[in-house]
Amino acid sequence: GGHLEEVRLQLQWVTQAQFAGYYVALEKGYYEEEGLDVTILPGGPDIAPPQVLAGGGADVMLNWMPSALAAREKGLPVVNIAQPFKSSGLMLTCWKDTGITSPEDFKGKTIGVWFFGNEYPFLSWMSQEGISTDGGEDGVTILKQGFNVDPLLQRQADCISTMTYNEYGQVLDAGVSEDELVTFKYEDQGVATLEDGMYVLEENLADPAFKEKMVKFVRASMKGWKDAEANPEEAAEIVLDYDETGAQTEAHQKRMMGEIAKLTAGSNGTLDPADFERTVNTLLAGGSDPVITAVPEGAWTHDITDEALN
Amino acid sequence: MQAPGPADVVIGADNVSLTFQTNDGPVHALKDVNLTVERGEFVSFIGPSGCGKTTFLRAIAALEHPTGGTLSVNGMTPDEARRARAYGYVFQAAGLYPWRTIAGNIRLPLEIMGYSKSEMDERVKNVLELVELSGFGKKYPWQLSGGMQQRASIARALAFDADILLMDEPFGALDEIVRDRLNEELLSLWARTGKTIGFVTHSIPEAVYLSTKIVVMSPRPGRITDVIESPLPKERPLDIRDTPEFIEVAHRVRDGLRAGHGDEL
Amino acid sequence: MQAPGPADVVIGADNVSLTFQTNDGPVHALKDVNLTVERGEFVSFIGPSGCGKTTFLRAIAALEHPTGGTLSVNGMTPDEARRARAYGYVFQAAGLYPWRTIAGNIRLPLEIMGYSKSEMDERVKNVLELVELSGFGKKYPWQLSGGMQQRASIARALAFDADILLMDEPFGALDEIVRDRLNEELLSLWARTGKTIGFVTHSIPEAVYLSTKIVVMSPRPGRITDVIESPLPKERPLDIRDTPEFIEVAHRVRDGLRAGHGDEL
Amino acid sequence: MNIKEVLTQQERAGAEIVPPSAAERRDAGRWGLVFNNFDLIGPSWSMERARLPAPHQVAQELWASTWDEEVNGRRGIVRSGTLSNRSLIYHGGVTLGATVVGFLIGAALGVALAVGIVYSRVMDLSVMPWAIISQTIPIVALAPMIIVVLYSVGLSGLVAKAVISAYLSFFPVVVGMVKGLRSPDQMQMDLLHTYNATPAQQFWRLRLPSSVPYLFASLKIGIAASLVGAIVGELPVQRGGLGARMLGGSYYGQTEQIWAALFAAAVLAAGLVWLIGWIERRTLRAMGAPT
Amino acid sequence: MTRLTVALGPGRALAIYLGAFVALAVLGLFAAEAVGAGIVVWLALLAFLGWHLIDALSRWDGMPRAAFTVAPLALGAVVLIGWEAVVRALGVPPVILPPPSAIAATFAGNLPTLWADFVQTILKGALSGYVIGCLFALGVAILVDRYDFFRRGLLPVGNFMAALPIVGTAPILVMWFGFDWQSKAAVVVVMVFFPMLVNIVAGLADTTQMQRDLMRTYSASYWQTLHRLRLPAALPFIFNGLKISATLALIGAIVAEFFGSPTVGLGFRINASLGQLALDMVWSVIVVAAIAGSLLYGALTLIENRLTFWHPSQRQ
Ligand SMILES: Nc1ncnc2c1ncn2[C@@H]1O[C@H](COP(=O)(O)OP(=O)(O)OP(=O)(O)O)[C@@H](O)[C@H]1O
Ligand SMILES: Nc1ncnc2c1ncn2[C@@H]1O[C@H](COP(=O)(O)OP(=O)(O)OP(=O)(O)O)[C@@H](O)[C@H]1O
Ligand SMILES: Cc1ncc(C[n+]2csc(CCO)c2C)c(N)n1
Ligand SMILES: [Mg+2]
Ligand SMILES: [Mg+2]
Repeated sequence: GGHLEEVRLQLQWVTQAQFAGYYVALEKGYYEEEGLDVTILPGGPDIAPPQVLAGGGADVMLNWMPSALAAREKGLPVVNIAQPFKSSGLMLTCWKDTGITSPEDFKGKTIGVWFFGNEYPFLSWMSQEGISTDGGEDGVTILKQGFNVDPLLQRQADCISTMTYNEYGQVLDAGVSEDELVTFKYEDQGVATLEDGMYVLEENLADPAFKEKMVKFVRASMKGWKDAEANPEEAAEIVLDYDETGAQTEAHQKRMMGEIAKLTAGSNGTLDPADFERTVNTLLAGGSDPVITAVPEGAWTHDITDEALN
Repeated sequence: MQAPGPADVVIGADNVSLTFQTNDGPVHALKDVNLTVERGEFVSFIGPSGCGKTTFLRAIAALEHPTGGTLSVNGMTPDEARRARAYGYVFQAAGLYPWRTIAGNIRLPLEIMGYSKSEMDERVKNVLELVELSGFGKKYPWQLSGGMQQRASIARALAFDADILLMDEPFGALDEIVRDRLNEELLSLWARTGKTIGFVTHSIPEAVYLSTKIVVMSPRPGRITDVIESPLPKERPLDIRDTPEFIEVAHRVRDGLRAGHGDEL
Repeated sequence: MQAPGPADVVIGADNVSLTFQTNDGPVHALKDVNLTVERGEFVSFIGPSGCGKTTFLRAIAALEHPTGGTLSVNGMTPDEARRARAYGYVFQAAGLYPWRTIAGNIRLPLEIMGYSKSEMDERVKNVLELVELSGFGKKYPWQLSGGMQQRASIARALAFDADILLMDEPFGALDEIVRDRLNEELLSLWARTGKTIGFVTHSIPEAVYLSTKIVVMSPRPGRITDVIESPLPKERPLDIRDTPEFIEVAHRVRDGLRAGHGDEL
Repeated sequence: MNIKEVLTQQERAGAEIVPPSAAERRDAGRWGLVFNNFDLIGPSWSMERARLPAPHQVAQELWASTWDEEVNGRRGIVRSGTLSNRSLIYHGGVTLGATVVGFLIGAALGVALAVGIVYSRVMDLSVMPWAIISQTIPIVALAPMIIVVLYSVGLSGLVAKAVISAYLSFFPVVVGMVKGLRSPDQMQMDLLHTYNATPAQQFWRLRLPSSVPYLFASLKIGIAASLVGAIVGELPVQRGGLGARMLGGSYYGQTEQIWAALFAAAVLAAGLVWLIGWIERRTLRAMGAPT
Repeated sequence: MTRLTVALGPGRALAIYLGAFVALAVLGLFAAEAVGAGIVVWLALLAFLGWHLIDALSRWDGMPRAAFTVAPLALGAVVLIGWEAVVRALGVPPVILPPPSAIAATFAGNLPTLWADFVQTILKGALSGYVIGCLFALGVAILVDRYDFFRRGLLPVGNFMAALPIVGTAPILVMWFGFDWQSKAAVVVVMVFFPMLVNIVAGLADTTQMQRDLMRTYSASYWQTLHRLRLPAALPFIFNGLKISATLALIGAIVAEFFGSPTVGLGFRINASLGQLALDMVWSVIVVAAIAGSLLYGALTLIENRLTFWHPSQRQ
């Protein structure tokens, strides 16, 4: 009882089942049990979570590791304190009738890519394949993809970026059957990078009280995640209740939750240093315009998870 | 006097009334006005301020619509006559367009009526000379004195050949000498072209000097109190103003005016 | 004649020149104008259209700034006099604010000068009566005839007690009868209050009838060609206009005017 | 508009299409396709993710997300006592609040700046270029930053959105008002000059009344801009409002939802503009304009 | 202080203010880190001096024309110097607000990229949409003006379009017109339409009774009246609309790129750089937009001065 400690969590996108663990923890009082009063700040287009963190608008953020490492290089020292997502859900989805069967065939094709810090894995992959990204016969033409799958459906692009848990489902929902499509999961191509991790400012970690708070936060969040994995239907319902925009549909969130559970399945929250290294290597291979120029030091810590989960 | 054949009647007002609705009640600007004007007449309207002279002129030019009675122009409705471009109108205020030079303002009706370029230049030059504004063609209205603006607006109305010329106090802001000169010019133009002219003035000598017919009006409600046919010959040197006939007509007009004022004093 | 003591000089113009720069060259609206006006004088300005009458009045009221010479009013610069609220000005065009009623327009200077509510109502009523517009206080300017608008603008200038009254052709759009009445009113107001009045007119009889001093001007460049001190007594019934003195002065003015026109004809 | 997708659907359903492959159809003209496959285009009126939804689809969505949701929905006002977060009425209200607050701030700021520009030579010379520059900054780029900054001083929600609304709406008001305040003609100004009126008197009695036509033209644009600002502000702050609805619709490819939200925004705008027009007519009548 | 300016004479006052201003600026920039939060006082002093500097400048008849360009630059200097010093003094992280010096460096280092973005967004997207949108609004305004039927029918539709917010229209228009500049132009058309319509309609109504009556007595046709009276009379309003729309066109073209674009363009650059927290790049793009906007606005003002010289607002 008594008064609760405040924690503000900045999501990297709108309220959806991608963040179910946190909403479940909030709804079921796991945070409260730890003595935390958690506010979840939904993200949206153009909200850069690192910026919010730097401005003091949030205590913890969720971010994809390439973006977080880039921020670190830009002089904003963020540290990964937990990694609930074990594997990557990112993939390219292409029309089969374009004749694409392997990355080789991308040459001369038009591909939709998310920017805003999410372009790094793609650029690294292409440079590893030796394909130029400046268009033309031997390269790929890149489109900055919006927030939906229309470019594929309208055939403005031959391939687009999709997440297993979201956009891919939307393509199927649009009436396209799976055998009209070819997909390339980054995970399978060996260019996967770590997705939704929890990050805080390095300077804050020097404060034992803050550290203590984060321990509690990570513990409760992971409890929420494991709960969500176990009860996906219920988790999706909870997410829907927290969606203030009322835009999400039940069927969609339930399917998303199912797919998300596959990505979180392998993790108890602790970052696997091997995954980190693979991510860094992928990014360092980024060709002419690499995302990061050197192996980052101190970009992650086990201090929090060690204490929280053991 | 012989009744004019219908072909000769240019303006016929038959019991014309015009009432404005305003925020504090109706204003009877014209009431039961009857008037016949034949082709080639020069009619002056004179009367106290606010007696409906402007309103009547505007009604003739189809700029106001009588609320009662009928008004015909050249045997048509005023609006048909307007569409047949029967009118040249000089407004009480100059009303020049500020974005056009003086020459441009005078050219305006000519452009609208589709005169050729050389014809336009020719006419603009002539009327500018007529109103003594040669050399001011390239100035803008706000660069001219009040009287000069008024002359420019007269020039604008004289530049094209309207059948009927309606002039609302055109010479109000001019000194006697220019005024006399323009009076002579106007008479000679009238004699030359046989236009029908409706002319509002506050000057009794001017009215008598110019007109074949003088209409005296009186206010509240605006109505015609006297119509004086001038006995003066068509040929009028300036010194006709000292003849006994002239003085007699002037007296009659003055008496009519006084009577009009009487009701309100 | 005795030179006036400096305390008595209200308006002193010393070699005043004023040139406008326009798109096609400079216009010399005033050139080397010299004039002294004593307290309580009634000065008329007369001259052909465009000779600089308005410009001179505006310069006195600090609405234009001479490009040469000096101009003093009450021993100050015109601008200081303006700030001391020395002027009541009647413009050549009525210039009423279209969003105010007639009464509201007349109340405008009173509001600005901070009169009390009851004082304002009282004065508005009085001046409306003076110009024969009682009952039109609630109308908007566009609901009035041209002459009525002009009278409203006269009323506006008379509503407050300015030391110097500058009137630019105030009676141009009025008929003889109202004009005569307003002339008388103006004279009696002048006699009563001892104001100094500057008055532009195109009517020679009006100028002679009203003034103690008549300034005849001539154009291009605008300059003073004659200054006539009137020999008429201060007390002036309307029929003074038939006296030989009157007619003599009028002749002198007319000659001056003709001369002014001469240079350009 | 929807022809290509319709044909692809029909192909999946087993129909014969000319030309047969979707890749070829991509580059074909739309009217040609309609002509060649005339009997197959019926479903174009009832597609699920249409490029251009049929009017009845939008109408259905509108009905569903207003009346139907409130009256019959689980979260609707009838069942829960509060407006549903799935209803356009709720979201319209959220947007309206920010719009009005932002507009009031923006209009006041705009008028104040215009007065400053007209009365102060320093401001006249130096402010206008920067007001222009401020408007060339793409606000959508700044919106998140503004929101981040306001977050860090503890402001969020309505205020943040209102700030963006005000930012977009002040400029039209400045431009129009500067012109309007300068529109009195020489004689009107001279009259007050002879009275030695103070600048304040000159403002209230002449400049302001003369500027009214310009002011209202500007206010109409200003309030529309304010609405756009509120919606833009709702994008990054996914806390409801029509902007959030539009983004949601776009994100999940629910074209009808975008259209319905667009329609709601347009209704809101038309209403607000009409309201200002109404005030304008009343004002002009009170100022004695001929009717 | 203003009195001081008058007493000293603007020329000498100008020199004094300029000296003090430069001294203060240099001091602030070098001592910023040491001063910390006390910078606020310095800022107030800087603003105060800046004001009087511009004031003295505006009174100095040595360069009345130049004052028009120098004064805004002086204000700009105040803003930039203040910004730089505050960022340094308070240690604002560069991922939130970079100092002007860093922005200038990035700008200078990326000229080819920025030029390509400028061509894509401003020249192709914004300008074409601006021209089409304004012409379209003119057409509709004339229809509305000409036929009462359209006044009742189209004007409400116009008001309706007022708030078709870019956020809603952009995704749809990108869907319809593709990823390249055509869709951006379409967004701009929709955006500039309403302000133009409102201003043209208001302008066409801004004639006096007598001006209209004159045309009536000539029995001028609708088009003659439009061409010779109503359009000239509407010009001051039309230029209002053009100026407001000019800035909207830039915003529209840039923002539309957020909803899908090729990998070139100012909006794309902002979006991509924001994600990389390269705020110096974001601000460089903003500088490009600001320059483009100011040039466009300045050009419009020049044309306005030439065409509406007769309007009282131009003659004061
Ligand atoms: N638009 C209007 N609305 C209401 N009343 C009007 C309108 N126009 C004129 N009036 C009224 O109609 C009457 C006649 O006006 P009109 O302008 O015809 O007078 P006038 O004889 O031309 O006077 P003046 O010699 O002063 O120009 C006046 O009482 C005036 O107030
Ligand atoms: N603002 C101006 N710009 C340029 N020239 C001007 C301006 N105002 C007046 N003028 C010129 O100055 C001269 C004198 O004008 P002013 O108005 O003083 O004449 P006026 O004597 O009042 O004539 P009127 O009796 O016609 O009113 C005219 O030639 C006129 O063209
Ligand atoms: C403008 C913008 N584009 C992409 C992302 C990245 N992102 C984060 S979660 C997710 C998957 C959604 O299903 C994606 C694409 C972003 N944050 N902002
Ligand atoms: Mg009249
Ligand atoms: Mg004059």
